[in-house]
Amino acid sequence: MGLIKKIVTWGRTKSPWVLHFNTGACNACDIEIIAALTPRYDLERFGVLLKGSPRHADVLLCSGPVTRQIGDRLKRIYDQMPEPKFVVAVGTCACSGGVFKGCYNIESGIDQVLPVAAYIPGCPASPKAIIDAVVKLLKSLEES
Amino acid sequence: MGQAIYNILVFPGLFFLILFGWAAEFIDRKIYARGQKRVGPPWYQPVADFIKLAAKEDIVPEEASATSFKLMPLIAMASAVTAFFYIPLWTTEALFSFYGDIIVVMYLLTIPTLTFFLGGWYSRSLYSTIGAMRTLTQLFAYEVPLFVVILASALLANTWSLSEITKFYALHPHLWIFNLLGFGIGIIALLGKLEKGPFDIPEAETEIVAGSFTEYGGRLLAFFRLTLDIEVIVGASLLAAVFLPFGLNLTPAIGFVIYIIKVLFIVILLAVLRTILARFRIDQMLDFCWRYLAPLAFIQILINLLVKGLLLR
Amino acid sequence: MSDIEKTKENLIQKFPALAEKTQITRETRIWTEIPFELFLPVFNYLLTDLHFNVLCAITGMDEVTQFSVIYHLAKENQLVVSLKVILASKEKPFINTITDTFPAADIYERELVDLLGIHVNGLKEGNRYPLPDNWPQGEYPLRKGWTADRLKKKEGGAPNA
Amino acid sequence: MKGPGRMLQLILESILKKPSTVSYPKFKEAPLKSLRGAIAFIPENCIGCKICMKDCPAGAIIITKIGEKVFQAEIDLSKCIYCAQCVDSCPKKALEYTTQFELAALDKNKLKVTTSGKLQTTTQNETPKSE
Amino acid sequence: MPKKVRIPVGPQHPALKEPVSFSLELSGERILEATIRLGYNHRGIEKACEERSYIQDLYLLERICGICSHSHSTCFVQAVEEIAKLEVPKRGLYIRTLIAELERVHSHLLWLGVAGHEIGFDTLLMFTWNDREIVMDLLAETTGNRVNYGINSIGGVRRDITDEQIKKIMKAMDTLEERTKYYIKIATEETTIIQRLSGVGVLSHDDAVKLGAVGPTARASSVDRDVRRDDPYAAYGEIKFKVITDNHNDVYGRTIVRVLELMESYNIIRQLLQNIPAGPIAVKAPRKIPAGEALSRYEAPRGEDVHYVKSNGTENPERVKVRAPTLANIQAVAHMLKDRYLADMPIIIAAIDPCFSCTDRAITVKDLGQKSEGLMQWGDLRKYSIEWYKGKGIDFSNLKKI
Ligand code: SF4
Ligand code: SF4
Ligand code: SF4
Ligand code: SF4
Ligand code: SF4
Ligand code: SF4
Ligand code: SF4
Ligand code: SF4
Repeated sequence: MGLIKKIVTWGRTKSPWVLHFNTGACNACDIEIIAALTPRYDLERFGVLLKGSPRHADVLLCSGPVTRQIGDRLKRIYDQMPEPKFVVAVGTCACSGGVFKGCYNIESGIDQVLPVAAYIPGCPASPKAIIDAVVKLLKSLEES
Repeated sequence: MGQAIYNILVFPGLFFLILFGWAAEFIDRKIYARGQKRVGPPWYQPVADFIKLAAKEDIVPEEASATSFKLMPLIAMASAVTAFFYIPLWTTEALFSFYGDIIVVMYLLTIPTLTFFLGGWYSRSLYSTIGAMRTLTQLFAYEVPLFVVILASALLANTWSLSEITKFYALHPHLWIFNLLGFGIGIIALLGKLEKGPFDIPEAETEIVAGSFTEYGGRLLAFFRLTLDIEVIVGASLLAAVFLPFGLNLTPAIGFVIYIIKVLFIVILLAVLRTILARFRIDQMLDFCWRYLAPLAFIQILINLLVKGLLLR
Repeated sequence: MSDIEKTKENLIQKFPALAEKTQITRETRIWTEIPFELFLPVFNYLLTDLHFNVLCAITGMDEVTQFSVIYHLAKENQLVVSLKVILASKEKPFINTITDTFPAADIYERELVDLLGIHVNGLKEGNRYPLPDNWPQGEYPLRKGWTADRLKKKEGGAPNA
Repeated sequence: MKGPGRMLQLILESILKKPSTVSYPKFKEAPLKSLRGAIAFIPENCIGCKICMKDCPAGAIIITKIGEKVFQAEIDLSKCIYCAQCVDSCPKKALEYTTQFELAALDKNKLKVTTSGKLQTTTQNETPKSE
Repeated sequence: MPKKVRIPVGPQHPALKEPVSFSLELSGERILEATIRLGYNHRGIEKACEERSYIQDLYLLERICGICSHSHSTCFVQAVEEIAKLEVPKRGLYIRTLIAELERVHSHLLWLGVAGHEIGFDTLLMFTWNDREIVMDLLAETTGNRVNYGINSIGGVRRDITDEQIKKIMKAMDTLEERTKYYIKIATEETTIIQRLSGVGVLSHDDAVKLGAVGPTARASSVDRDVRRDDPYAAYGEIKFKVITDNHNDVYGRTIVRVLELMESYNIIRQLLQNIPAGPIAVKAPRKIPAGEALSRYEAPRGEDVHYVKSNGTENPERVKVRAPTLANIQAVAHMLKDRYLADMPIIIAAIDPCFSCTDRAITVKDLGQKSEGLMQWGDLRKYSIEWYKGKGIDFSNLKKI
C-alpha cells in the first residue's frame, strides 16, 4: 500500500497540469504566467502543462482580485476540477486584492472564495517567482 | 498457449506497446520543445502523467450517458492494440495474419477515431460536440488518401495481407522506392489521424478547449492519452511495414533495432512537422485533402500499376 | 491666426452665448461649456461645419449641484474640443443618445447609465455595462458621496448573491 | 518565395543548439540590482512621520510606535505591490528595497513581516517553509 | 437559413487571456452573430481614484492593465502635469518616451506570439516570446520591474538611465532588428500562416472610421492616425518616424502593421538614445494639485488611450476618466466576427490585441439587425448538426445507436 501511495504521490508531483484563470487581473500577472511557459523559463521542465479544460487540470492558477462578476464562475470552474486540486494565487491582487483593495467591485483575494494552497506575492509575480512557488508547492506535496 | 498470452500481453504486445508509446510521446514532446528552444519535459513525463491521471477522481458529466462515456476509452485502446498484432514488425511475419488483414487493420485503426467522436458526442458539452464533429469531418478527409496509398503498395505486391506485402518487398528489395510519394501522403494522413498539429483541429485548444476530450478527466483521459500514444506506434509501424520494408530478413536483434529506428524516424518526422506548421482550418483541411492528397494518392496507384506492368514482367 | 483660434472664433460667432465659457488651454485643446438646450446645435455645428468627427470619449460627472457630461471630440486627430454639457435636472438627469452619428458612443453612454444613473434617451436595449447583472437598483457608484459600504449594507454582506 | 515550412531551418538548428532556458531554480544568478523586491525597514532611522503609510497605494505598511522614539513597521507582503513609493517618500531613508523576490508562501500569515527597533531585527530573507 | 446554435465563449476560455464572454450564434462552423458581454474585469478604478491621492492613483492607474501599463500612467501624469503647469525636464521626457517605445516593442512581440498561438502555431509564440525576454530584461534593468514599471512620477521620472544601459539598449536593438526582419520574412512567406490570416477579420476603411477603431487595427484599414505624430507628447515632437499603414484590411494587414511598427520603434529608440540631453529627470510636484482639468492622449501599442483628469485643489482628484484603446476597438470585433468560421474567432479577437481589464464593460453589438431565434435545446442541436453534416455528404445518424 505504501509503495502505491508513494508512486501516486510521485506522479502527482511530477505532472502538475495547470489551468489559468484571470479573475480580474490587470494582465501583467497573466502574461508573466505565459512567460513562465516560454523558452526562457519553460515550466514544462517540471511537467507543467497549460490546459484549457478544468477537467484536465490539477492546479488552478488565479490572477486578480476576483471581481464580483467572476466570483461564482470561479467557484464553478473549481467544482469541475477533479480531486485532488490546488489553487494558487498569483500576484498581490490574488493574495489580498493589492492596489484594488477597497474598490467597490472586487473581493479581496482568492481566499475569500476558494481555499488557496500557495500565495505568490509580486506585482506582477515574475516568472521566476512563479517557478519558485511551483517548486515549493510540489515539495510540500511530496512531504505530506 | 502460454507463448501466445506472453506475446499478446508482454512482448511484442501490450506491455511493449505501452512502453514504446510513452517513449515516443517523450521524444515527440522533447523534439517539439527543443525546436522551440526549450528544455522540454524530463524522460519520465509520460509515465508521471499517466500515473497522476489514473489516480485522479473520475467525473462523468451529469448530462452524459455514463456507460458509453466510460466505455469509449477502453474500446479505443482495445482496437488499437488488436490492430498492432496484424502488423509485421521486424520479421516478415506478424503475430497473426490472414489473407485480407490489411482491411481489418485499416478498420481497427478507424475505431479509435470513432470513439473520440462518440466520446465527445456523449459528453454532451458544446466544445466536445464541435470537437466530435470535427473529428468525424477530418476522418473523412484523410482516410481516403491513407487507404489509397496503402492499397497502392498492396497492389504492387499483389496481396491483401500485410505479412505478404513485407515478404514481397523482402524479395524485391528496391521496389519500395517507388512508394516514396505514398509514404509522404501516409505521413500527412497519419498526422490527421493522430490529430497532431497542423491537423489538431478537433482539439484546437484556442477554439474549442480540448475538443472531444474536454469533459474527460482522470482515469478515462489517461486511457485516451495512452490510446493516442499506442496509435502513434501502431500507425508508424504500419507505415514502416508498408513503405519502408527493408532490413527484415536479418537476425531478430538487428531487425528489432532497425524496426525501432524506423518507427522513431517517423515519430521524429511527425514532431518536426507539427513544430513548423500552423494549424489548418477545418475547411482548409478538407480542401487540402481532397484537392491535393487524394489525387496524389491516385497518382501513386498509377505509378504502381505502371511499375507492375513494366518491371515485373 | 492659428487653427485653434479660428475654431474658437467660429464657435463664438455662431453661438455668442459661449464667448465667456470658451477657453484655449494649450495649442490643441479647447474647452467650452453649454447648457443642455444648446447641445444639439453646437454638437452638429462642430461635427458638420468644423469637422470634429472623431469621438475620443464621453465623461460623465457628478458636480454635487449638477450633473455634467463632457464630449471629447477631435478633428483629424489634432484639435480636441471638450464640450461640457450641463444637464437640466439634478434629480432626473437625462441626455439624448448620439449613437446614430457615433455607433461607438454606445459603450460610453451605457457607462453613464450604470455608473452615474443618467438616463440616455434613445439608447437601444442591451446588456448592462460595466456593472454586473446582479447589481442592486439605484446604486450609482460614481456619484459623489457614494461608498462601497452602502452596497455591503444593502446586500447584507453577501458579495456574490 | 512563399511556401509552407519556412521555419524548418531555424527549428532544426535550435534542436541541435543549446536551449535558451535558464536552469532556475537549480542555479540562481544574482538578481539585477535595480529590481524592486521586498521592502526592508531600518528602525534606527525612522522618526514615525508615517508619510510612507499615507503614500502607499496598497496600504501594505503600518508604522506603530512601540516606545520612546522606537518604531515598528509591519509590511504585509501579500498586499505590497513593490512599487517602492514608500522608499521615495520616506524623508529619513528608513526604508529601502531589496532584490528579494522569492516570496511565495503556502501560509498567508507568514507573509506579514514585522520589523522593530531596539528589541531585535527580523528581516525576511528566509522565505517561510511549508507547513 | 436553418436554426442557429448559440455557443458561449468565455469568460474562461483558452482563447482569451482575460475574462470576457462572447455569445456566438453559429450555423455549423460559421458565426452568424456575436454578442459581447464585458465587465468581468470591472474593478471600479475610476471611483477608487477619487478616493485616493495623486501619488496612489499613479500606481493604481498603472495597473488598469499590465501590458501597456506605461501608457496609462504616462497619460495620467501628462494630464496632471498640464493642470499643475509643471515643466518636465527634457531628460525626463526622453526617458519616458524610451520606456514607452520599449513597451511597444514588448507588446507587439507579445501580440505576434499570441497570434501564432491562436492559429495553432506555438512555435512562433515560443520564438517571439524568447526574443521578448530581451526587452523585458532591458525594462527590468532600467525601471526595476518587468511589468508595471513604476517609472513615472508626477513631474518626471523616478530613475535615471546610465550610459552603460544606453549601450546595452543600443546593442539589444540591433539583435531585435535582425530577429524582426526574420519575422517579417516568415510572416510574408509561410503559407500556413498567410492562409489563416488573410481575408480574416475584414474591416473596411469606412467601417473602421465609423466604428471608431484605433491603433494598428485602424491603421491596417488605411486609417492614417497616430497620436504620436498628430498630437505630439513627451519627446515625440523631436523624433522622426513613419506612421505605418496598410490596406489589407484584415488580420494579415494588422500583422504587417505591427511588425513594421516594431522596426520604426527600434528607429525611435536609437534616435532617443543618441539625442538624450543631460540634466535633471524630474521636478518636484506639489501634493495638492490646483483646480483645473485636462485631457491627455497617448498612442498606446493598441491605439489611442485617453485620460481626463479634473482636480479641485486637494490631494485627491475630483474625477478621472479613462478611455482605453480596447474599448474603442471592441465594437469593431463584433463586426469582424460576423460571417466568419468559428476557427477564426480567436485570431480575430486576438488581432485587436484585446485587453479587457480596463474595458470591462458589457456591450451588446447587434449590427445584424435581426433577432436571434432563441437558444436551442440539446436534442435540437444534435439533430441540427447531423443535418448540417449530412449536407456536407457525411451521414452519421446511424452511429448514434452504438
Ligand atoms: S498583482 Fe499587480 S500585476 Fe498582478 S494582476 Fe494584480 S495589479 Fe496586476
Ligand atoms: S514630514 Fe515634516 S511635517 Fe510631516 S511629520 Fe515629518 S517633520 Fe512633520
Ligand atoms: S513598496 Fe509600495 S506597496 Fe509596498 S509598502 Fe512601499 S509603497 Fe506600499
Ligand atoms: S516615512 Fe520613513 S521615517 Fe516616516 S514613518 Fe515611514 S519609514 Fe518612518
Ligand atoms: S496564451 Fe493561449 S493558452 Fe494561454 S491563456 Fe492565452 S489563449 Fe489560452
Ligand atoms: S470601467 Fe475600467 S476604467 Fe472605468 S472604473 Fe471600471 S475598471 Fe476603471
Ligand atoms: S491596450 Fe491593453 S495593453 Fe494597452 S494599456 Fe490597455 S489594457 Fe494595457
Ligand atoms: S483595454 Fe487595453 S489598455 Fe485597457 S486595460 Fe485592457 S489591455 Fe489595458
